[in-house]
Amino acid sequence: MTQEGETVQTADTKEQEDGYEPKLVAFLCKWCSYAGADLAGGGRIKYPANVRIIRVPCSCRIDPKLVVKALERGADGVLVSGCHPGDCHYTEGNYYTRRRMLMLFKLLEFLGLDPKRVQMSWVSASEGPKWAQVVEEITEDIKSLGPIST
Amino acid sequence: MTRIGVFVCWCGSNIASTVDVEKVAELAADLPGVAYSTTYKYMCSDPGQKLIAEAIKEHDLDRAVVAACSPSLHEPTFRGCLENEGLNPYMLEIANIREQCSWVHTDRDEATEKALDLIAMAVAKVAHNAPLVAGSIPVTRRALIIGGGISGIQAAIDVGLAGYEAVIVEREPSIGGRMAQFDKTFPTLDCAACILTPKMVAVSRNPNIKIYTHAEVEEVTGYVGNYVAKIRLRARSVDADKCTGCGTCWQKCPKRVSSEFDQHLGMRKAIHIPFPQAVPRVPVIDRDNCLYFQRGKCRICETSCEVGAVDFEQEDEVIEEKFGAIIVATGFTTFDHSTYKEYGAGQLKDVITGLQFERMVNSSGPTGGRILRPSDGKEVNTVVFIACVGSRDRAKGVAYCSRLCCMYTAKHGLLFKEHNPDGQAYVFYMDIRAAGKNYEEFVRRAQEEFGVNYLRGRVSRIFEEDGQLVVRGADTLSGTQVEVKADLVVLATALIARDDAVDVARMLGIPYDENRLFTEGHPKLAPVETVTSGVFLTGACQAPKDIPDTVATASAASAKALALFSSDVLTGEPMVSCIDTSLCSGCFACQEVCPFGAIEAVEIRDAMTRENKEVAHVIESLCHGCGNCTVVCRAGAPNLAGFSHEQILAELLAV
Amino acid sequence: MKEITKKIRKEARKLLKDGRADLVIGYEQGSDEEVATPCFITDVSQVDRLVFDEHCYHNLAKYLVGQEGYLTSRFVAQEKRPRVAIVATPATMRSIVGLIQEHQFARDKLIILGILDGTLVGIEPDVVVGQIEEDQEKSARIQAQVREIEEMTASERWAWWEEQFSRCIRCYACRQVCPFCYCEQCISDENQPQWIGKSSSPENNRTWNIIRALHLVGRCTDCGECDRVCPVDIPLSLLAVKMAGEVEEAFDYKAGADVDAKPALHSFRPDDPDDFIR
Amino acid sequence: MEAKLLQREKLSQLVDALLEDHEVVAPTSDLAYGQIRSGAELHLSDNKPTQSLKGFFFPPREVLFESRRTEDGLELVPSSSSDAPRVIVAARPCDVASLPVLDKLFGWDYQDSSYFQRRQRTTIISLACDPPPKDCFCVSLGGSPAGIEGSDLLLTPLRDAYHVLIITERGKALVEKYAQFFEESDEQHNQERARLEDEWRAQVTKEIDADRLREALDFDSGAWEMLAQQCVDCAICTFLCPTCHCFDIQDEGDNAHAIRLRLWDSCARQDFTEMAVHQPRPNHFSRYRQRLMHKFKYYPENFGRVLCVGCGRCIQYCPAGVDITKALERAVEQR
Amino acid sequence: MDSLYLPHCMTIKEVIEETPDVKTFRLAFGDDKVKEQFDFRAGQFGLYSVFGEGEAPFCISNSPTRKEYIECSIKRVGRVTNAFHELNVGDTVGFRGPYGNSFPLEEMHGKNLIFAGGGIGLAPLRSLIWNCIDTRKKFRDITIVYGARSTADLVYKRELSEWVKMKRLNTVLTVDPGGEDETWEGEIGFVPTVLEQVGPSPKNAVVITCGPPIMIKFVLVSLQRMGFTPEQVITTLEMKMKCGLGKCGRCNIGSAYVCKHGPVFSYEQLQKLPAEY
Repeated sequence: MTQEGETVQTADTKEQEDGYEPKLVAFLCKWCSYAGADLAGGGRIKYPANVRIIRVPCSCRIDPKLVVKALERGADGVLVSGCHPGDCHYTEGNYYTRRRMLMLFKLLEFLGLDPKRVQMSWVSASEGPKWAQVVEEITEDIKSLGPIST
Repeated sequence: MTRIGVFVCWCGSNIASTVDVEKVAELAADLPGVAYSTTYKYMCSDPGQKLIAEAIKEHDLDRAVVAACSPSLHEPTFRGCLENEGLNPYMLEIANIREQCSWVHTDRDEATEKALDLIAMAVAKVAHNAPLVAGSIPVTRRALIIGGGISGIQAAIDVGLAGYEAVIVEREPSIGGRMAQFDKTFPTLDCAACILTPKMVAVSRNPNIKIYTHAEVEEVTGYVGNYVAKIRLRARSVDADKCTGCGTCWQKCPKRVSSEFDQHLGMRKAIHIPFPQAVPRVPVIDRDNCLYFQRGKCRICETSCEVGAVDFEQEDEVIEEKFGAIIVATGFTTFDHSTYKEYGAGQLKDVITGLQFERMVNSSGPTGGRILRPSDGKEVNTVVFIACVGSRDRAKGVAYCSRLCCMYTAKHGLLFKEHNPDGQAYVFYMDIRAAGKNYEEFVRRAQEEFGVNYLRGRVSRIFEEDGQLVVRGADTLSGTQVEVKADLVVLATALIARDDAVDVARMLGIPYDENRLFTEGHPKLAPVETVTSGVFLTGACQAPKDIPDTVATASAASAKALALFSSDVLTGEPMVSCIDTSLCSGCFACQEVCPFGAIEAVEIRDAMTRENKEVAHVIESLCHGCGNCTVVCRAGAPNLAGFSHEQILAELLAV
Repeated sequence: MKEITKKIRKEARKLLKDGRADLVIGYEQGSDEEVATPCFITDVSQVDRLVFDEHCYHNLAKYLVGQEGYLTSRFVAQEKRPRVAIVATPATMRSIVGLIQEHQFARDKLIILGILDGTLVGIEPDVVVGQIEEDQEKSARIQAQVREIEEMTASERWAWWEEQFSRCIRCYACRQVCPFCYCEQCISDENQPQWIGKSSSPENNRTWNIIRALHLVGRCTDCGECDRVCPVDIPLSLLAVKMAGEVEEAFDYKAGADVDAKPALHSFRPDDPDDFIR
Repeated sequence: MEAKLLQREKLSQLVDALLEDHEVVAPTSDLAYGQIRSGAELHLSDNKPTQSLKGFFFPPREVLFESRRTEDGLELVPSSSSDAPRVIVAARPCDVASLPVLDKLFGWDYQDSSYFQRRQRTTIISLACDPPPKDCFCVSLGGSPAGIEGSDLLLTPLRDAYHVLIITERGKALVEKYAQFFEESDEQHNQERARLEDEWRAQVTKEIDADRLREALDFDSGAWEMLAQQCVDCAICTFLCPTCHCFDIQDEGDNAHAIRLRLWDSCARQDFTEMAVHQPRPNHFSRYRQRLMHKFKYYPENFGRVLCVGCGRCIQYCPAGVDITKALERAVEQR
Repeated sequence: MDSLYLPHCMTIKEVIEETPDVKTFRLAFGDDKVKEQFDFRAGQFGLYSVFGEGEAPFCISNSPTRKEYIECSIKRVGRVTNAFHELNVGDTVGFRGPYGNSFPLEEMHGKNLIFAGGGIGLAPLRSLIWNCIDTRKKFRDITIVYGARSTADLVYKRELSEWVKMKRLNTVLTVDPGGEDETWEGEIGFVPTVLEQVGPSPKNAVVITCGPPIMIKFVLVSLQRMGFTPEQVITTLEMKMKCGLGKCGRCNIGSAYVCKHGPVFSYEQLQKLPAEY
């Protein structure tokens, strides 16, 4: 169907030059992963500046819709992070997250999104180095993929 | 009309050396809704806070973003700062530009850009913040204590002494629990009855404490501060008001029954009190064994009772009482060693459990304190104690260490040697775990002073030979196979959850682990709480505990309950979920996933269709604010204050 | 099929006569022999309108729920709600299972005149009115297509789906025919906050279709109605079948198979798959 | 009326020629019309495209303007739509007949300039329905499988060639400009065309008595609730209908940059008339009633025309198998 | 395109908090030429935009005799109205209009006017009331009965006290029972009741009423009791309008488009339309 009157639509979003810096959105539960990220900071562990953290009470507050929305609004990658199984401050929130995210990831993969773009991690409050490493690796993953073609 | 103030902290050079704070503040001023933006060296310092306070007044700010260190550090500080200026403390968001920006990045441009992004996100979010006020709920200042062992007794005493009502519900005819079965207690060796009986008397005399024995909690509804318990008072067949506890009835009763209290080493009557110091001293007719109830004839107790207290017609009574807090003190049971074929699968008469040994060694026990072989009543000269039966055994028992077997085994060895200094006591053990005040010393004393033989190794087999037990095992220290001819073998069976622990957990809405032990609120920081507010754990129902730990947790749990009772209303968590009933289709997915049972069904009248519908409703006082309900609901009917759909989405869209 | 029609009429007549049902939801012939249409019989004299043939594929469970549904347990004013009997194909029954699981109504509020085809339905019909053949050819075809897509490269898949979604005109017919889309207000109609842009732009269409599929994970019983009605032929069954497979593989759960089970995403097991997590 | 002949194989050549200085729209699949880039893309099939032609005049998503925050306030940039000449080839007569019906609405009082700009720039070459699909009822509404209303040229497939009926001046100009493709028609061909049309008309058996409906449709009839039972508010009928024109106006973006859109909407939707505090059509049957009464009573009262051309899509694609002709009959019988 | 849908940019000059959920916005034209050409009649409405959020229809609540600005009073109920409430003086919004018919002012000349308003329903009446005040000689007695749930919910409080003081205006204010505060000097009671107490004669009179549906319903009952006929009663409707141009298809009541044939209807006209509003 024609899409007339669309002469004012947005510009081409592809920016495949060398200096490509992906945008990574991360949703972190405040008890474990966010505290882990704080610990990485306390330890002055360096990691790429591409990540933007959104703090939520529990990983179970991370609506899969938010991940979808992040991608729609131009995030190149999304990370969901919570407490290790059994460590949830609310005892079982992260178990639900795990089910939801697995399904979301499977669906997105089926729709053609590279699985590296949406990832999940368990990072405890004591795993500062792990947090830094996760961000490091995912940023690299996404850099190697380039922007999502739309 | 949002008027947001943005306050960018230098944190000395911690932030300012990596982030161009001035530039960030300047650009932040152009963000939508921002009315004022500034920087300061140390925003958390007194002058920094003053600066915020003045800016709020001067620029008529209605909310603030502080770009500084992690919210886990100074969120309360800045909230207080807002509150002092008459703003709601929740009209604040923190942009974490230190831990998650300046400290982890090196490139100044990148870090500056990111800091601005983080502030933009916080600004977008704070624009959707709403003032939050914690709700308040009335509190019934009464504690329900399930279980009348030492744990429940101690908790009741603490609550009662503080001037609040406590109700103990005990399944057995008497309170006292496991401790009443013990002979002496480690490491001091004072007699259990001597220290327990005064406690039992103390609870029975305290006017604030009500005791229901031979009773069970059947159902619990409600929530913190407002629980309603249905308690079944099982028929005793004896009118407690009339009974004087004289003892004639149980002396006269012709029917002898194996005694549960004595671990089936002795007998009791059909009408009985479980042990002489029982509280209340009111007997119970065991209807399954009573001649009258079974065959319709006898009634000797009735005729012998001078006060006419025996009442065969008595029926169970179910009462309903209100409570503000529930203390779970249901205790433990011991591991059934019949799964251990190598130990005779429970068939060898002279292989007994530690608890049976306690009864045997007790001077008011079935043997009058003499240590005799159950098979033939002969004096025991050689006894073998085996530690870790069921404990630390993933295959046949439980994975955990029961924690007190080492101690009571040492005690048993010592008591045996005390009774029979010429006898031989052997202990087969895996490790000695004696972490407690004077515990290690106690074990040493058993070994060194009393000459109990400790053999490090597992027993591979126990068998009968010539009317005597032979215990075959390894001594791993000497590396030899040993065989000990023993008159008696005592197994240190594991402490495990009671058979009906899961039913109790479900009734109370508390989680339990793979061993059916109740799960504490937090393994470190909330050891006597549960995820259900107002339900507390004490004693061995949570994990095996010795008496001092049990008493300590009992006092801890009662302190938690008392804290609840310290005011007649409770202040709830302000960041709780709330369900927009106009969006609710009543699928109750939220209820299914709520870890705290904080969602109930309510009936409302739909204004549009004029019909009633059942929708979900959050019990604020139970909600911990995890947000699970907000995600499981497809229509987005539940929303979480402080982390609302609007707030998180705004934050995301600002990235 | 003739036999089934007869049996349905017989049962419907009995139910209405005995006053055990006020309403029988079934099928009747539409404007010609090639068309069947849902019908609502309240009067014994109308019972002979009921038919059953190969055109009766509509999932009638839709008529039980939602704003205008004839049956929801949340309507406590029962005297206003009719007692309903429903002619249910296996697909309809599986949806009914899900709806009972999701507390939309209680099993005893509904009389099911069931037609079975040997597939698992997770509920006992009150009366079995007939047996039909399972359409194995159709499910095999969809399975094959799912595999075909799985074998594409990620970017091929992306392009393929973009092409499919680009046709979406956002008529929401997929939602309207789905028995599980009984929300008081669909998230796509929500504008505070607005999760899904209303216009049919590529991003909005993608987001809508993803969120729709997500909301059905572990619930969709693959009746295929969304796929059937889509006027622009978006192969929605592929998403349904794919995700049902994933749910079964990961959580050992099959929607519509067990009325007592908790829906897959309303529950968890500590030993759920974990290897996809860092 | 003047007539020509176009050899069958020349149609695609004509399209190729038209493409040199026109946009060309034609059926591209059974699903829809679309812009084509060569005559070979022309998809001629017995099946009427699922989607009607209306989107080419009244797009499903139309940017009205863009708003941008600037240094000194706010800037509104009206969107511009193309005025390049466009030819629609092989349009179904019913789809084309819907345009004069829509002209009334888009032209009363306030002229909808973007709609008329598109009307203005478009020449329409219809193709008669051979044979008419089974759900059509155009004849009873004054149309025909070979109807000419709204068309500039009408192609009728004869055995050996397309008969080309020149309906308007604009059509004539096109034929003259591309004269090399056309041949003169003769009486025999003209008669053949007329005979075929009669044959096809006879095949259209479904019907609607519009005059009776206008009188007899009753808002307060008790029949609506029963009639609406099968309907699941799917809105397919309104989206596929060539005459349904209800729309929504929505913003996308944020206060820094946004576009205002006109989007297709449907009276079948619960939220169509829902206001924060009031819903004049709170129930399902009231929406169903609105659709039918709008088409056959309200629109005729305002514009003297039925809001329906009898294309039959709403019957063919109704998920519940509802036949609007039957439903209307029952609406007036059972009131 | 010379879009029908393209609004004029307006600058917010003043924001008045009328009640906890109603604000009045005074909007000035950004373009002087537009301002000069702009004209409207009392009762007409416009579509007001917050860019990025959408547009919504509201009546123009100031009088055509004072058309320096456009004023609209907006109750916070949905996305667009919420967005309006977030705006500050100096912000830019959009306006297109005026649309719809208007109060039959000429027909009212020489008549007794009775205004019965409730809550935010005073907004369209206010335009006409000021219009009448400014051309007072053309009308005979003017009675205003206005009420709200509580004193806090009364809109245009400043003007209400002005009207009360005006000698050639009979203004009666009321609040629902329980809605009064210590300082309240007006009536206590529902608008229909108070209207009957005031008891204006139906002779040579026109009633203009607007308010919540329930109030209108009972005002009509009262008026009937007082001897008014349906053609003497005029009201203005608030249907869900979107385009304002008679095209988008959502505001019709039967074959009447509220945005074109209305929003002002006499009760006599309404009686002939299907009861779907």
